[in-house]
Amino acid sequence: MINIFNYIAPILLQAEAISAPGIKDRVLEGLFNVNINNFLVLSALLFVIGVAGVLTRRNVIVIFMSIELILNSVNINLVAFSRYWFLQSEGKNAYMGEIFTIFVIVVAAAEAVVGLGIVIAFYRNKETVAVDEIDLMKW
Amino acid sequence: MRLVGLEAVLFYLFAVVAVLFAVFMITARNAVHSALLLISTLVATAGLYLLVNAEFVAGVQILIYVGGVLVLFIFVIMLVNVKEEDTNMFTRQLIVGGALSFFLALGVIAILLQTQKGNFFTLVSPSAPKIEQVQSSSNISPSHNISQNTIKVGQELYTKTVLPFEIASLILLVAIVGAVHLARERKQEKIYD
Amino acid sequence: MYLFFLTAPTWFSKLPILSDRIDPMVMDYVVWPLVQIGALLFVVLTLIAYLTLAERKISAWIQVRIGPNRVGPEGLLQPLADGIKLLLKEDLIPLKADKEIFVISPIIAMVAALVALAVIPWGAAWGTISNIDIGLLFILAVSSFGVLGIILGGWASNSKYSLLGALRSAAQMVSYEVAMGLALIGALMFTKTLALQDMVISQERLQIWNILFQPVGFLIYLISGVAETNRAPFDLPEAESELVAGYHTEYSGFRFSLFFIAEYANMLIVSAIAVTVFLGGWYLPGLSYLFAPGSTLFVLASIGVFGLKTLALLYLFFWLRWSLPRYRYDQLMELSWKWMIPAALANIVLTASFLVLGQELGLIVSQNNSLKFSIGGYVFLISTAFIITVPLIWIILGQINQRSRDFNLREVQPLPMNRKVNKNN
Amino acid sequence: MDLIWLIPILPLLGFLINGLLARRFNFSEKLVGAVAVATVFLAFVLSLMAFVNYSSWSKENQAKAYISKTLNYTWISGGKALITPNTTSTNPQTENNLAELKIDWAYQIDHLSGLYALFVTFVGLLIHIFAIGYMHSQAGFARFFAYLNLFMFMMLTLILGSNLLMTFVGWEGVGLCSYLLIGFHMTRKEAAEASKKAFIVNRIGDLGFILAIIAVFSTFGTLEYQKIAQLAQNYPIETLGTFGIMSFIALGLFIGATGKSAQFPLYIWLPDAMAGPTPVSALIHAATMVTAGVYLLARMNFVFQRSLTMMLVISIIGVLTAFIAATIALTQKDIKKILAYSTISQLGFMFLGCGVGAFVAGVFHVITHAFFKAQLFLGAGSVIHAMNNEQDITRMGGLKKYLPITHKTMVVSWLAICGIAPLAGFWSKDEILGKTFSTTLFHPAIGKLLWFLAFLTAGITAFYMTRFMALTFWSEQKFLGPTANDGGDKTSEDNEDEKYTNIDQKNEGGGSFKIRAVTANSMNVEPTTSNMGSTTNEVESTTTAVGESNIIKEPKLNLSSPISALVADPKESPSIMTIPLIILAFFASVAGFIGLPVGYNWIENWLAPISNSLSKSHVFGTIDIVLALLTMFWSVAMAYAAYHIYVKNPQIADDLAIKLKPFYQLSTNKWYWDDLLDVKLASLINKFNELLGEADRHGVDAIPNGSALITRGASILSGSMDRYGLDLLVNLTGWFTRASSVLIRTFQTGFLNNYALVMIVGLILIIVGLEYQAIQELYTQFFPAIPKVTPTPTP
Repeated sequence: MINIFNYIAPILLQAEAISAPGIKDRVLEGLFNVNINNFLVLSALLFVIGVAGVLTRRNVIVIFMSIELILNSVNINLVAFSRYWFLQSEGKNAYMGEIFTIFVIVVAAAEAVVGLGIVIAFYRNKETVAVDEIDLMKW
Repeated sequence: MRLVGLEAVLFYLFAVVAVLFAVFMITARNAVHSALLLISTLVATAGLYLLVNAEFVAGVQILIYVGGVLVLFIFVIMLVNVKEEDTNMFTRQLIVGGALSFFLALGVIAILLQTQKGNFFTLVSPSAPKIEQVQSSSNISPSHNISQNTIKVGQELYTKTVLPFEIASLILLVAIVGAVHLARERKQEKIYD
Repeated sequence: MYLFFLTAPTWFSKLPILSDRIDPMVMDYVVWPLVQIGALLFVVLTLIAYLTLAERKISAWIQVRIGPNRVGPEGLLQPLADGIKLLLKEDLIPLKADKEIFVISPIIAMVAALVALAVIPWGAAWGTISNIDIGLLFILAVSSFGVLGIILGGWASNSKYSLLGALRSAAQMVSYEVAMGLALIGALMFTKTLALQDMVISQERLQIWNILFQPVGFLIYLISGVAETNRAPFDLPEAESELVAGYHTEYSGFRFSLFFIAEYANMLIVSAIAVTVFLGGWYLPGLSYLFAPGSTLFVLASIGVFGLKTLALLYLFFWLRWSLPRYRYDQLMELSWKWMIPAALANIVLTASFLVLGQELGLIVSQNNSLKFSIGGYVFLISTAFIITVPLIWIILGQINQRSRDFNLREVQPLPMNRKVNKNN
Repeated sequence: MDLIWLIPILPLLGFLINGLLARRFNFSEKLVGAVAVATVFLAFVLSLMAFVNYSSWSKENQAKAYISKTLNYTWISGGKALITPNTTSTNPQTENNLAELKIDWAYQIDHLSGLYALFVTFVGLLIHIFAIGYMHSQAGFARFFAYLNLFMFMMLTLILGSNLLMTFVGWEGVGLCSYLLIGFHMTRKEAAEASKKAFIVNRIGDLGFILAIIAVFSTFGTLEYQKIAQLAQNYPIETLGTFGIMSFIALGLFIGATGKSAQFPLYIWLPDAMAGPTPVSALIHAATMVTAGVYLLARMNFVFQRSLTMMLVISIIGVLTAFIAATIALTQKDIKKILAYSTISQLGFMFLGCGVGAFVAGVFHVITHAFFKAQLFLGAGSVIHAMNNEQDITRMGGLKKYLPITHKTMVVSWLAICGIAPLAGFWSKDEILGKTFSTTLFHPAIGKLLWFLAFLTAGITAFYMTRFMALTFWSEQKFLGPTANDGGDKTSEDNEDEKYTNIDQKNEGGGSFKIRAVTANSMNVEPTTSNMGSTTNEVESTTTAVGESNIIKEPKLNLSSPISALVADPKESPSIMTIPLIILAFFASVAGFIGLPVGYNWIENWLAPISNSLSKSHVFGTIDIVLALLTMFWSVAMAYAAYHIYVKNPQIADDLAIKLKPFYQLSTNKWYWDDLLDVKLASLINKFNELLGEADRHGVDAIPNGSALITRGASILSGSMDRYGLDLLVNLTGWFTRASSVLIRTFQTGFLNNYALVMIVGLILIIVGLEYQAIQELYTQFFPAIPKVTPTPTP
């Protein structure tokens, strides 16, 4: 494995300065030492943004997009853990996360297709896609 | 798993783009703008996948989401042709929903902070392993040092997870049939039947 | 991250101006790719400019005219004149247009087209910029961005012709992308890799072009490729006689030229992929006898071979455009879903069966993610492809489309009078 | 060789294509035929390849069976089960008498199944080709081929399955296909009934098979053939008269085989099964499916050889079946029924062979029989085809000049089945006879007796087959030839007259005479001919008429359908039908050479690993040659007698029939076995039912009547309680529900986001509940002033 960015990175971040044991530099290095937690936080943020979209938007299509965003945040977790596990277990079962991601993408596509079909069928009848006008199922 | 140097920079770049555009997405007035912003988020995510060596998933992500799902979204938006939502972009539970989302975010991040205590933004101890040294590679022929990610994913996909794979294909088939049935007009049905 | 740029050739890194000042690593991974990219962009953009001229000339010859011959000798400066005209034209944005998207969509289309150029194996060794693990997937993914540019451009113009063109384009491209991807899978079974340079190398190792194993796949790919680039006879998104100019009706000046360049670049990419996957890429039997493999001359010759093959396919594009009438929209959809996709699926199944059968018979050996054929293996695979696969797929298509109204030229049965369509629904 | 799983799967593919797509997409006949034939052809090629590969492989691997690794998965995995093995067995699978119920779906090839698969696919291929011509332009063409392909799949699963349960699946599957194909013309009543009969009779046998499978598992703890073969060696041989577990298993398997292979008590379905189209009869009811019983016997021979009792039973049943069926075949008139009884008889021979321990001879006879009997059936099909679906041989005759190829090829098979020297039937039949004569399993006298009955049967076989050939091909022509084709122009009155005159004539005299009646549309005879065939049978069983006379009482004088007259313009069948005939005839003549008793006996060597036969020590000697010659001369004599009677002097037949009236009637009425089942047994059951009914009406009914009286009284009482007591409760409940719904329904807003909101609230509650301490700690980190509520540390 030849990591070209590892080569360029010291140039970019002025490697000599970092390797000196100053506290400020060590904080900087810690910040630029991305591990699994950073991925988890990113995923959590995207998840919550997606939830907010589902809770607040009126347009059904945008709600669908928010759901896609939620699924995507899950995918980030899966892929990150796949890589994490690859390094922990020396390659054993390391690709299950990525494979599961592919399945999630497939299911998301299927869900979008059916959902949009419903939206079109609904629009044909009521000429709206606003979610608070779709309340025929209430008492 | 450590991303250092330029990889870390790229991680923050992609992460900020993803989060920022996601926020824009749920606040955009126009649905087409939302779709375009979602595409940006998804592409940034694909970049994240590349950073953790999941090339195949990154390719699939772009191919399926951008090439398929989001085109479909835009297609439907154009088809239903909704006018811009001038006043009522949000539902009447905007405040409650926003607050709840905020609490959810707090809760999730609190858990993360607690369970992964000490792993965030900590100082790297001087004894931590240094950045790997790059080895000279000018003599290696190109076909031998490219990533094997696709091959590995393919092998695992078609050996260990054959059954889920088949089930996924079945789900797709069902979705196709369902979508055709849903989106077809009565008139069309009458003509073709 | 794995390495995906190819290293610089020795003659480049030993150039006296560079070798003294720059680290060899930086030379390999920063300077040399930039040089390559610059050269590629220059060549491709020039080529595209002259392709417009070529198209006009070819159309003129096909229609027994002379073609542009006023600007420069034999009209050779015509592209330059066109370019200047487009640059100097007034840049219009319609009042009701969605401004941001209107501006950004030609850029998306153009960038998508140019990014895909990066992974195409233009030649052997240093003739290629990069060779990435997911090469073919990358091309398909990036070209799906091009669709986005067209759709958004059509929508943002806020004109009904543009919107119709965009809608047509969306449906057409999504449909033909499926057929395109499926058509390539048969060839992938032989190359056993997605990396484009490795595909060419595998064909070189087997000393054969994949088209001999995959005649059906090649045909489907070519047809889908023509449709994917919105060229005649599939140019419904920009049909002049129906939609004025389709999705770029409202565009003018430089933005219009971006769309224009994107279209021609897409043609170039489709041709180049067809050449890479089916026609052996830069591999030509006997080339390695003329020049020592790896030498500078060999690389230059390989680039030339690749270019010639690509230009031949581009000529085919022009030829098709000026020979065939445009499809009707429902015919277009039918062609994709009822002809191309079933044929591609059948091709996959048959190819896989024959490969397995060949391995069982001992004619093919699969090891280390590559195939080895005996002489019998070549004969077996080629003969099954032409003798069994082609007729069988023809029969299957015939059966599927037995009731189709348009393609087998049957009498259209009018709907009976008493079956009125209820207009209320 | 790993591709053997494809051998069954390919026909399945053909079945799916033809069965699912053909009608939807209006496949042409050519395409349907091509799909069906191509799949079977590929299966045949694969069988051949596997056979060749296996023969070299087995030499290096101690003749073990080869299980395909490609398609091999655990089909049934049922955990541990308690079994009862004998104490001496050392079964590694069983600890504490527990065996794992694990059954794989795997295909295996060994010497026996390889051979079987080869000839099944080969004969099947030829019959598929023949059927394209035979079924031409009939309704349900695609359905027919789909069924045939399904049958091939099931048969090959039966053969190639690696365990008893897979064989059972194939066993049931071929039964199903047999049912479907017999009832192919399901709009015809007798076809439907025949199919039901076949299915139900087979069920009786299958019950035995199931019991045997259960017994095998509870004894050995496995169903894999290879393991059973090893384990069975540990059991002692159960001598004559004893009946242990081995005998029980053998009995069950044998009952199964009896049903499928149409042996003595259960043979009644096979003649009726001839209602199906002729290629079906050839494929299923002559060549392949009915020999599945023999296959099972040979496959499980290691079990059968442990039980001498059952070996004797098998021998006796086999020879009885052979004899009875042969005698019945003597007097049948339907061309296909003769062949059906002949098949039963030959199957009896095979069982006899297996019964005396000569499993190889049995399998050998299966193969030779498959060729010549398939050929005979297809030839009969060709004749029927040429005669516009006429099946009564007494109305044929003289077909030799019309159907030269059919005739020549059938002569070959005729000689083969009669056991004339160099042809296939001779070698296999005489091997069985010889092995029977010199069997060492039983007392020598038993062997001699069995041999004598079989010897008699061989002669009778020659007689009835010669009669069949004579009446069909060589005797005087009994129908109107192509020159008398102007009958179509006649008026209907004429026709009626002629019809009645004909009937009068017939009623007047026995004896053979020529039918000259012509009806208006006799030229376009619909495929209602087995109508005729069955009516003749009906009449046969009730009439007391004598001789070979064609006394045909048409029950309905329907003007639109022809009654008895026959104008035929027999033409040789198209080459797609004759070529299989020729190929089969070729094999019918040479197939015997794989089992020469002297020199290199290939089949004996090939099957040696499968059956280490008990009578293996028998050496070919002078006595065998004498016996073989004796049998052959006896057959030739009987054949000549038949030729003399039916071709030279036709009236002798009638005289003989009158003189030997009791025997004749016994034969025409099929030894009254059907009648016994149909009439006697059925009426017995009916009487029993009536008896029960009487008892019910007078004795039992008093109880309900009395109780009804009590109930009515009680109901009046309880009704009043109900009305005033219970209703109040019910109303109260309703009122409460209505009241509460007003409150609860306000939650159901019908507003999508609201529901999502509630979901998120739940999610937050879960997070807070689960991670309460974590959040609290975090809180105290940021606001240290507030004291902790629970000081216990987190685990």
